[in-house]
Amino acid sequence: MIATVHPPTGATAVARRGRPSRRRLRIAPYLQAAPLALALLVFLVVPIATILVVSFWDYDSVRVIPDFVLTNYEELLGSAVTWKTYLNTIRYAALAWAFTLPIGFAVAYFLAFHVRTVMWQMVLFLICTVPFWTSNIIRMISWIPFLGRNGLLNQTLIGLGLVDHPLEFLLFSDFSVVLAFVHLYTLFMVVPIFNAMMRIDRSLIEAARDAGANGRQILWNVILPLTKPGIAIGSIFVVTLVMGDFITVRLMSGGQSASIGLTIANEISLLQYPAAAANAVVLLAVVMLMVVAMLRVVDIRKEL
Amino acid sequence: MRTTARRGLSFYLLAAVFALFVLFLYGPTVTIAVLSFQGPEGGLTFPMNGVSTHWFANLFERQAVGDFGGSFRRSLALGLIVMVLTVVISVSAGFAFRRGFIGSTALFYLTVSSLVIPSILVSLGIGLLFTIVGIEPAWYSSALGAHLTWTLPFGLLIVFAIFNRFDKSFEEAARDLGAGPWQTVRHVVLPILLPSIIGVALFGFTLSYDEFARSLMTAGSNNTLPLEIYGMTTNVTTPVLYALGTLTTVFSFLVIAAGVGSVLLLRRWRTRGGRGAAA
Amino acid sequence: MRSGAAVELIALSKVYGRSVAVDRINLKIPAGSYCCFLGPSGCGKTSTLRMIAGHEEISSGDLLIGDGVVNDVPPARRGTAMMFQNYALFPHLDCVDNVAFSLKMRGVPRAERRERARAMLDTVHMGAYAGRLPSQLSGGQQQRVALARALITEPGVLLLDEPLSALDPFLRDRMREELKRLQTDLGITFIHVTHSQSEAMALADLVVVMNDGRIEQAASPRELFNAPRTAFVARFIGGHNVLTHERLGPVALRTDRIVLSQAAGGAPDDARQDAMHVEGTVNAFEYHGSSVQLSLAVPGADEFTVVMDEARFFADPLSVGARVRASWRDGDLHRLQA
Amino acid sequence: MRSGAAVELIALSKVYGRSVAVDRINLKIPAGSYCCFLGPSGCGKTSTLRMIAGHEEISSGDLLIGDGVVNDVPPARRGTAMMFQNYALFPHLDCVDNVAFSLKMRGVPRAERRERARAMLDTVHMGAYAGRLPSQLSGGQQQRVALARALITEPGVLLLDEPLSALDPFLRDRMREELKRLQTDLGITFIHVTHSQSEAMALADLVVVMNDGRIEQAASPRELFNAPRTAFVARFIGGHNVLTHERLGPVALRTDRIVLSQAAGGAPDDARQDAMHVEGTVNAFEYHGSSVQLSLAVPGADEFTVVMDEARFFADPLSVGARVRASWRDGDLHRLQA
Amino acid sequence: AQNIKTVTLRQFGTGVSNLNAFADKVKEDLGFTLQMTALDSDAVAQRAVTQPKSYDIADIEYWICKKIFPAGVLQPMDVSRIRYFDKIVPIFVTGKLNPASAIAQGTAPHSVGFVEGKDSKTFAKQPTQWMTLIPTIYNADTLGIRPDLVGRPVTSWKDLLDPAFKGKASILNIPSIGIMDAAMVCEAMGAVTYGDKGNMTKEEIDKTIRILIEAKKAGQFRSFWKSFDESVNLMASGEVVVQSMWSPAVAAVRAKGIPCVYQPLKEGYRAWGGGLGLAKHLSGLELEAAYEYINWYLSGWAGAYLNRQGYYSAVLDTARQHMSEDEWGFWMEGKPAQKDILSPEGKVMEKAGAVRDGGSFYDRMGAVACWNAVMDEDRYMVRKWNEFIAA
Ligand SMILES: Nc1ncnc2c1ncn2[C@@H]1O[C@H](COP(=O)(O)OP(=O)(O)OP(=O)(O)O)[C@@H](O)[C@H]1O
Ligand SMILES: Nc1ncnc2c1ncn2[C@@H]1O[C@H](COP(=O)(O)OP(=O)(O)OP(=O)(O)O)[C@@H](O)[C@H]1O
Ligand SMILES: [Mg+2]
Ligand SMILES: [Mg+2]
Repeated sequence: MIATVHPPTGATAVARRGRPSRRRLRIAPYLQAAPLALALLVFLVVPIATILVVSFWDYDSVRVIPDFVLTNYEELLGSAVTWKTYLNTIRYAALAWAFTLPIGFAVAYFLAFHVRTVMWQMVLFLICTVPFWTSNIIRMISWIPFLGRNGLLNQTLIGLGLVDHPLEFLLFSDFSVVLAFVHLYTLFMVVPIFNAMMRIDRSLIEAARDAGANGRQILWNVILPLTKPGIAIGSIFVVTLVMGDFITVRLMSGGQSASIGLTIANEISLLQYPAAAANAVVLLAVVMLMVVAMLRVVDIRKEL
Repeated sequence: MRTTARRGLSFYLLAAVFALFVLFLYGPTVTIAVLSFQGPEGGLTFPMNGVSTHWFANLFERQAVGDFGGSFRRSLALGLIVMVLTVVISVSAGFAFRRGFIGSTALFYLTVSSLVIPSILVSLGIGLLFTIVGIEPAWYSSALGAHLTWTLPFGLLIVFAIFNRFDKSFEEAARDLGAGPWQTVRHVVLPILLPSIIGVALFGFTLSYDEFARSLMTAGSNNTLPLEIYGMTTNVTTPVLYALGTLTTVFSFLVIAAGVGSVLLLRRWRTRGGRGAAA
Repeated sequence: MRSGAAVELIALSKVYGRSVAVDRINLKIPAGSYCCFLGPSGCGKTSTLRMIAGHEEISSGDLLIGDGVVNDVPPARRGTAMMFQNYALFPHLDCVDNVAFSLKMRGVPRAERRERARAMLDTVHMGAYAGRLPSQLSGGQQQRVALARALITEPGVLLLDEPLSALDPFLRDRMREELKRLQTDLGITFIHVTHSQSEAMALADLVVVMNDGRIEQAASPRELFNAPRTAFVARFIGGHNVLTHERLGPVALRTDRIVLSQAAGGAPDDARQDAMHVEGTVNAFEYHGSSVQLSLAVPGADEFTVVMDEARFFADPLSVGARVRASWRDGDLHRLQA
Repeated sequence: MRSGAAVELIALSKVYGRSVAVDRINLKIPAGSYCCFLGPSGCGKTSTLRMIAGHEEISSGDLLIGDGVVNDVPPARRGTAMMFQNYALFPHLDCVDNVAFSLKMRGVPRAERRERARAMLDTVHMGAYAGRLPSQLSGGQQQRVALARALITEPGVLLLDEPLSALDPFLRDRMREELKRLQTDLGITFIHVTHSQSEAMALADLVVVMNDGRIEQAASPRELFNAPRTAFVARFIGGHNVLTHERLGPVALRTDRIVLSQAAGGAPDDARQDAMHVEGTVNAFEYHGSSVQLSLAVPGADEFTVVMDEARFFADPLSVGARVRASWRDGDLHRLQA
Repeated sequence: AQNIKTVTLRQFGTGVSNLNAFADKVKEDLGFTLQMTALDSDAVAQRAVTQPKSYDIADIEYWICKKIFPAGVLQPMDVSRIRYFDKIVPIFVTGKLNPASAIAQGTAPHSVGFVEGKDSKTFAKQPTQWMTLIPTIYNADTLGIRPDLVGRPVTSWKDLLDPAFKGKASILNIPSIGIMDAAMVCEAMGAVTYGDKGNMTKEEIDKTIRILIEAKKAGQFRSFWKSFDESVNLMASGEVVVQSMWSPAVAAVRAKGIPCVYQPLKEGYRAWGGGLGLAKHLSGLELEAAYEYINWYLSGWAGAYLNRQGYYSAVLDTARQHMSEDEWGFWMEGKPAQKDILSPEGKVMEKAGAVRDGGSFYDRMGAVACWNAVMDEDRYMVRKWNEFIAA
């Protein structure tokens, strides 16, 4: 025999060398994570804590007064407007979601399953992102010449004889707000769904076809269930973005609709910081609840 | 012959949906582009009142109010700083997460919450914090931080995606061949990840360059470009705004093109470098 | 259960863009037989199989299953079922639902289809795992579920693309036996793609050796081994030395039909000569358990391999560099097509 | 070039969290030998190899390379080099730069290191591809480059984790020969992880069979095959039936040492009896080219396999269901550890 | 020693008066640098209070001053150092345009124009030595209309809620100002009688808001506007035919060749005024420069510039010296223009023969019904206003 097999020396052997080696490597991850942790601590955790603290402060027309009062919350939660505004904001979120989801799904589906080369997928995707390089605000005000009473669309419709009065609901309405949301946020839905679709093994689709599934059945029984995590992530994006929005609602509703973000922005502009802070705390809680609910569908870490 | 290769009805339907979607996306951009060529007498709305490049020229003249140049330079500088920090911080954190450490889950979820917390709350929080502590908010401090809370989560998520596809054995091979930790990063990890890192950088820059809500309460006394544009909308009623919009689009386009171009060039250079050496 | 269907390929071709993956092949696979497609990577095995399954368009030629041309029939109505290389189990469905999938597509009510799926899982010994998701199963278990899913449609032809290559060698042998047993029991036609010659030999009634889009030989394993038609086949299936014989041209000589003895000395003979022996030096040897394989350096042949029984070898072991004479009987030479 | 170094494992363990992947193994690998770790999936082969390479922390025990304990020595200073399963060639560097990498890390000037890398590429017959990127190479070519990259550090020990599993069977056999030749030429110690017993048999001077974190047997291939120590080893390396002998307890019987004849009839004998024959029915047979493998259903044994020469089998072929008597010589029984 | 020319003063305010042309002129006339930052009115108030070190000179409105000055971020100015103090229009000193006129409701500029002493934060009832803001610009606002689209004369604030203009009306969505417009409307309708529109009681606020909400629900409003361009675009595009508006916005619409009238109404105007305040931290040479700047501001060139835009300047005499007779006649005296009236940039604003809406300075500033204001019930009012917006 060329090899010697020593008899096992028992548990003592295990105990003998218990010391961890290369300790130096162990601090490295902490150092590497520190900048991120620090940045988020200083610019996220502490500010949010500040909001929480300030939400209990008092204020007059120009100043905040350190104190501990519940009036901000009382006024907030005791007011019917708050509830209405929340309902309205959630309605916007629901509407935006209801439109971005099917559109985003269809676009992602097209890119993932009908566009065959990665090159073309890249090109088409970049084409979709180009408009986002124009300033948001300028893009939004440019809806006005397009959708207005005498805007491009109405003129076209009248010119074609499709309508005889300009359509008023096109601008400064829920329609225009949701339209702008869809415009701004559909891409946030497309990307995660596309990502999920690209990870579906193509042979699964062949297997389904082999089992006699037609196109619709494949969509419903295979693609949709497997795209669920992507849908969840996209939905989180869209819903949180809409929940916090204020500029779109203000510009596109002609100031006629309220959203929580807008209320907060108004309160900020009127220097009512504690009221804004109380509102922010409630909004944060609502958004977090929604996100946690949506996260039940998906483990984000697995989806990367 | 039946075929899986031939385009079915669903292809044409979806292609139409996609085309409409693109049209919809481009609607405003095109409107802006067209209106920015209004004649000198033209307004912000249709109809066109002549065609000229007046408003582009006007953009470079001194405006009655505001300061495009300054705000553009600030936004550019801020975008670049955010870009660099985003890359450095998220790549470094990516390494940490790969190695694993106590509290990584907490930090991960904190990062994710940074993504879902509405921008205005971040803006408000940082604004309040700075006011209370008594530090002047400025674009290079508070706004920078506010932007980071937005770009870092994206950066980290992308880095995660990159690292999930990055084979650990490259690093082990390097270590095996005598590379120290820094040499491994310098000669193996970074070169391999470079194209993706350029992606993170571009992402960081564009997110910051057009960020409005998070700058609102944090930019301090000097406006960034989106704030300036917003300010302009309150008192400028000429197509110079659209000219600005068109130019910023072109500018972003150039930045992205430069980014994508450099990735392609890098790839080409590597391949050609390979062939060249073979010859 | 439906019985096996015959499959016939008539001048079947597959062209991708400009490259011809499958080049006008003709083949008749009898109903109920086990057919293996064997060949090197890229020779067109998968393309052929996918054309039969209906997942790939036929570029030209005809495909008959049973007695109809099925070129334009959709996959599910060809009476074929496919088992994919990576199994392609639906990750979001448990075993029962995976197996019941095709029944669901056909609108079979839930209770009934689940019951039938369970029965099918039992036949592949997976009844105990009915409620598990694919990710909770080992490779071999996944494969059985995939098999059950393919079989529940009662196909006349089962198509398998490298079904064993993802398994470790231990499991591979076990599943090989099971596949064979199943095919015998069900009596349906199996068409199995592999690039392992031992797999093809062990399983098939009909081995189809492909090379570069064409069929080199289609024959029973025994015929293939004893009468390879071309040098390519002889080399690919292994166990043969290919020599150039002066009179016969290219010939195959089985490596286990050679006897080694002490070299006679004198001028070395040339393998090309019309002799029944050759002299050479031992280059290397590999221990294979019950046998030992020696590589000889022999004038006039690139490779010359001799396989001998382990006991016989070690009774009088040769070392690397030893000069030996290898001899064979004339009848062991098999003439190849040029 | 540095010559091979001996490697010794003393009560080496690897614990991941609560699960013990490697359990106090002891092993001495002589300098300059070719050692194969063989075992089923998850038995701890890779973990052991990575501890030797220094890529995995040693949980307990000692590791000696040459004559020093290297537990805490970084990988590059252990005198080992590793070839990774997927080769881990740096995708952004061409072949020369990949091979020259370790020299660059050591600060060797560019011209010199490229020259040495080229020379090394020549020894693995890859000189012609020096300027290519890994993505422009085939699997076998990549493997050679990986080999060159590992060898340029002039290691005393080369570690290989399943170096052949990514190759197709054809290429696999070719590279197997080359590995063996290289090891013989260089004289350095190779430690090679595989789960193919034929690979281990063909290559190794020392085969280490692992199971469940422990070493079942470490021996030369021939000893392993002729004298497996445990039932696990006998089953894992194949070619053996494991029977329970009344007097001897568990025994191994080589499948190619059995002679079949017509069944005598009468009451069936039991394999557990102290007999040198058993009767049973033919269950299945597999054609293996030069041999045929029969599975018999025999009372008292789960599996009973007989391998016989093809020509002998077909001279008087048996069909499934035939009753036969299998007999052997007493000396062919090998007693196993209980 | 430091030279005044090395000083840089940072001024911020709304785009209305933070004009780069002023900075250029200051550089030319006085030699030091003035940095201008234009913000919207919300941001102005915010910046003034929360970032007092970020500016040297605040260009803010009087009603905002009422909020800001007590916060202690500004320092009052010594009137003895203001060269033209005596010539400032008396509205800003006594509150009366001429001794006979009544003081309008709301936060009249004079009521927040002075403090008791150099370090005091409480407003003085009478003029003192210490002035909070030096007035720069002010105007009287009314409804803007599209004469071609309204179809009938508009004479009263109540026409804003006239069902005839359903879906074509708009109101300003800055609570403190919007509520004043709303109050003008409600008072004109006779729906509410106010003690002081500039300082409403909760009940008055409730009633006003209720009327607004009803109108909103009935679809009266096309949109609300918050920024200058919005009001211009709404009017120019015909989305809206009657809305509360600012004078230069009307001019901007007209400049596009679209008819638009700044319609004088029988109930009078809602007025507003802005002024320059000095940051608390200013001292030494910078303070010197700031006083110089303010004196320059009142010395005529700036006044003329503002007057030419349709606003009014604080010291009329000096401004007149920088304007032509024709300009003065058109802008200040309500006379028909003899020649084309040019904007400060030299663009034609009005053709010869045009007459300014609302007539002369005295016609307009004499008919102010109320000033933009901050109420005691400010917080309550804002809440109710938000209810209106959310309704
Ligand atoms: N979708 C495709 N587009 C273009 N060429 C293809 C495509 N699929 C296969 N080919 C080419 O057709 C030829 C045959 O491929 P095929 O997959 O049938 O080979 P194979 O015998 O199954 O090989 P392997 O053993 O590697 O699976 C190859 O040259 C391959 O590159
Ligand atoms: N990083 C790890 N963390 C936790 N457990 C691990 C880790 N790596 C390996 N293991 C576990 O340790 C055991 C041994 O793993 P190892 O990779 O050494 O097996 P192996 O013999 O190489 O198997 P294979 O043939 O599949 O490669 C397995 O049970 C495995 O699940
Ligand atoms: Mg294939
Ligand atoms: Mg392993």
